[in-house]
Amino acid sequence: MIFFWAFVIGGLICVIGQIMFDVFKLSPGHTLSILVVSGAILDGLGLYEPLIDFAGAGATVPITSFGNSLVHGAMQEAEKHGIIGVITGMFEVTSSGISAAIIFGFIGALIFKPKG
Amino acid sequence: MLTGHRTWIFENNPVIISTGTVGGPFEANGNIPHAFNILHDDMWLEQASFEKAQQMMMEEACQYALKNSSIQKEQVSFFISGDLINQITPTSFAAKTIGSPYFGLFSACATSMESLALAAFMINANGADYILSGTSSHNAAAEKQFRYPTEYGGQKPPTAQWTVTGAGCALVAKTGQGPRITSATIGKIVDMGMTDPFNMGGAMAPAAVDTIMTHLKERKVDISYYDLIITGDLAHIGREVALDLLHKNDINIPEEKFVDCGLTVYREDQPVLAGGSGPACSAVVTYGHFLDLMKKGKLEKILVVATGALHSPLSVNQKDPIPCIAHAVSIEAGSDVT
Amino acid sequence: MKKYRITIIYGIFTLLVLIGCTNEEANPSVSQEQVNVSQISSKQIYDQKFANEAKQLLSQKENVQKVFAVNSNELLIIAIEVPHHERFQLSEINKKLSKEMDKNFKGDNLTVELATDKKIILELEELERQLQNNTISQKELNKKLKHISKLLKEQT
Amino acid sequence: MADKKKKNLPPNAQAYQDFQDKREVKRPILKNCIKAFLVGGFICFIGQLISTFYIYYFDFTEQTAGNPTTATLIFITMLLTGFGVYDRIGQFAGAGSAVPVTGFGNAVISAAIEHRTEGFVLGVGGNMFKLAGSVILFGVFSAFVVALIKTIILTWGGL
Repeated sequence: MIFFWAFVIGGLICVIGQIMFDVFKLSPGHTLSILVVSGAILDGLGLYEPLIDFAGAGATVPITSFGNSLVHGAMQEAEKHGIIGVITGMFEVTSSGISAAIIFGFIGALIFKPKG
Repeated sequence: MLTGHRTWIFENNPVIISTGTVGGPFEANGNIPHAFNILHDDMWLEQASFEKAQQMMMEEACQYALKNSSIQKEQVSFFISGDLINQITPTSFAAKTIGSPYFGLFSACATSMESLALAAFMINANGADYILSGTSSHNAAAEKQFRYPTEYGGQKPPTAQWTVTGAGCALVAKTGQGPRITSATIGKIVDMGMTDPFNMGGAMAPAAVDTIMTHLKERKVDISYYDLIITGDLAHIGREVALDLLHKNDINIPEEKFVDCGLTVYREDQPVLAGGSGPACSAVVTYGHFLDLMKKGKLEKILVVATGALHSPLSVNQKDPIPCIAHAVSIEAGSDVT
Repeated sequence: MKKYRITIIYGIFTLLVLIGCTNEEANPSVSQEQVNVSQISSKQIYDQKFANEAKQLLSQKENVQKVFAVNSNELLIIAIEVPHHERFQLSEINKKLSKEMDKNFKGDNLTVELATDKKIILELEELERQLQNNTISQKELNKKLKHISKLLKEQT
Repeated sequence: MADKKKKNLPPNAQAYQDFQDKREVKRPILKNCIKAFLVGGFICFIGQLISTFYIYYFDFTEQTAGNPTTATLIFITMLLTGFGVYDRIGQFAGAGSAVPVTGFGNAVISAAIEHRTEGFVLGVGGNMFKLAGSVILFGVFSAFVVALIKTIILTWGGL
């Protein structure tokens, strides 16, 4: 069941991205930035977490979850340390995507050549 | 000799005595593999970077142009060339290898005809004996320069074009056997406010039409004077738009006489979207394919209109429109002239 | 679809009743003959009274599909599974039931944890099976439960 | 925005743009959306598989399994990018391969591989985030604003 919904919800988020590409003619950079911001706002409204519960990877794999987990990290620290935690806790939860991208990016640069 | 406002008539008939063309793997699979002197099956040409590979191709094209004639490297008066990459460094390094005095040009994809026009003008005015006029481009290097890293999975719209990997070079001389350069019209910047860098054909079409119309008017010839009007890299969309614009301006050119290098160089089933582009596109197709047809007697008079979109990644990001240009050079078969 | 769901619910229900019954049977004996159960390590296995009580309570809720529970003297961990379409309200359900359980076991000097996580479900399922088969010592059970509660705290 | 810009253009340019628009090959939006749905859904499906794998065989809960899943997906992306497959998938799937976290990984990895010829410090280091940087910037800043507002409401809102 979760697999089915992961497919559907994940696919639908991608369709939103595709519509931004094709209908509004946004560049990938703009599209992804907008999606990340909407993920953060949805989490601020408390709507993203239920979506993750429902669709699993369908909601955690799209880039929108990046905004969501940034807010989560910030909120977690804010509960402990107040306002200052908003800044210090930002990467508490979501470091994995960025660190994996950096590490594998560098390894990729070491072993691969662009194919053209 | 200047006629009209911006057309040169070359009464001394500069001759293209030889040409050299180099292509990459994608071109080898294309529509006109016979047009190339050498086809590489490796995008890197065993160099350390795509830019060096492009430099290598430029050098090879010049070497083939010299080899196909009996001219020695030392006899070449000038090397006129340019490309798309940052401050045209691949061309400049190639110029270092060639060793001739060097004019570096930037006219994006119109560089090929701009350099040919300038070469013809210098020869015509007795300013030089032999001039190497060429240009090069490399698909991956251009992608990196203008768009995204080559391995980035961005989706290109159907209006996007595929930069040709290759280099084309013509050796222009005062006398000799070969097609003659009879006239040239230098283009003006035409800016229709188009901003989409993935639709260059649509942006460049008005520039091509402007140059073609000016050329016909100033040279006082009818469109039927030419066997073929060859545009540089308008591709599908640009070609259709240009054709419609010409018809709208009462220049009734039959569709089959209006060809585009960007559509000639690749097969229809290759994944090039709207068609080919890049400085090398008009250079290799004109020098390798159409001049060959001319030598075989299948063509008499052609007008090559190389179109260029003179934007940079910076200007696109700053939301500036794409300034476009087109340079036209007429080439006529001339075995009777020595 | 509906038919399918009904069979699942029915199946789960009978399963629960079965499990409940077997535990019920075991329960009175446990209080008297604990030695019998924990022969493996000469230490005693905890009475699963709390766990069974929680199970009984929760299995009556209509939005609980499956329930697993294991307890030690100071710790009771419950894991529930809800029908998929109710997962949108997962955190609310979790909160509500947690409160209910807290209230229920107030006087028992017990830390009650309720989870909906798949991992906790898996772990508890395994523990229950081991308890049933008497293949776990008290020390191990304590360790396992502590580990599960640590896993639970990792999530926000 | 595009319309506003059009108004500042001379009339002949406006006329030309309308003229050109009619001839421009339209993007096959429906087809692209279906492709994006299928590929994007498939990537999320794979993500769910990986995350289930981590839940069953390692000490990860549903929530903590997200991190190793992301890392695994990006590792797979590195291989696909390095072997020159991901850009083909991207041309086919569009947003379907750009929106999942694999697209983020691809943006970083492709830039890193591409600029290797310029050296590891200024080339790879300096250009790694030239595409993905905006995602991090806007993600972090919007999260900051959202978390700030939420904290203020929670602290002073009397909740």
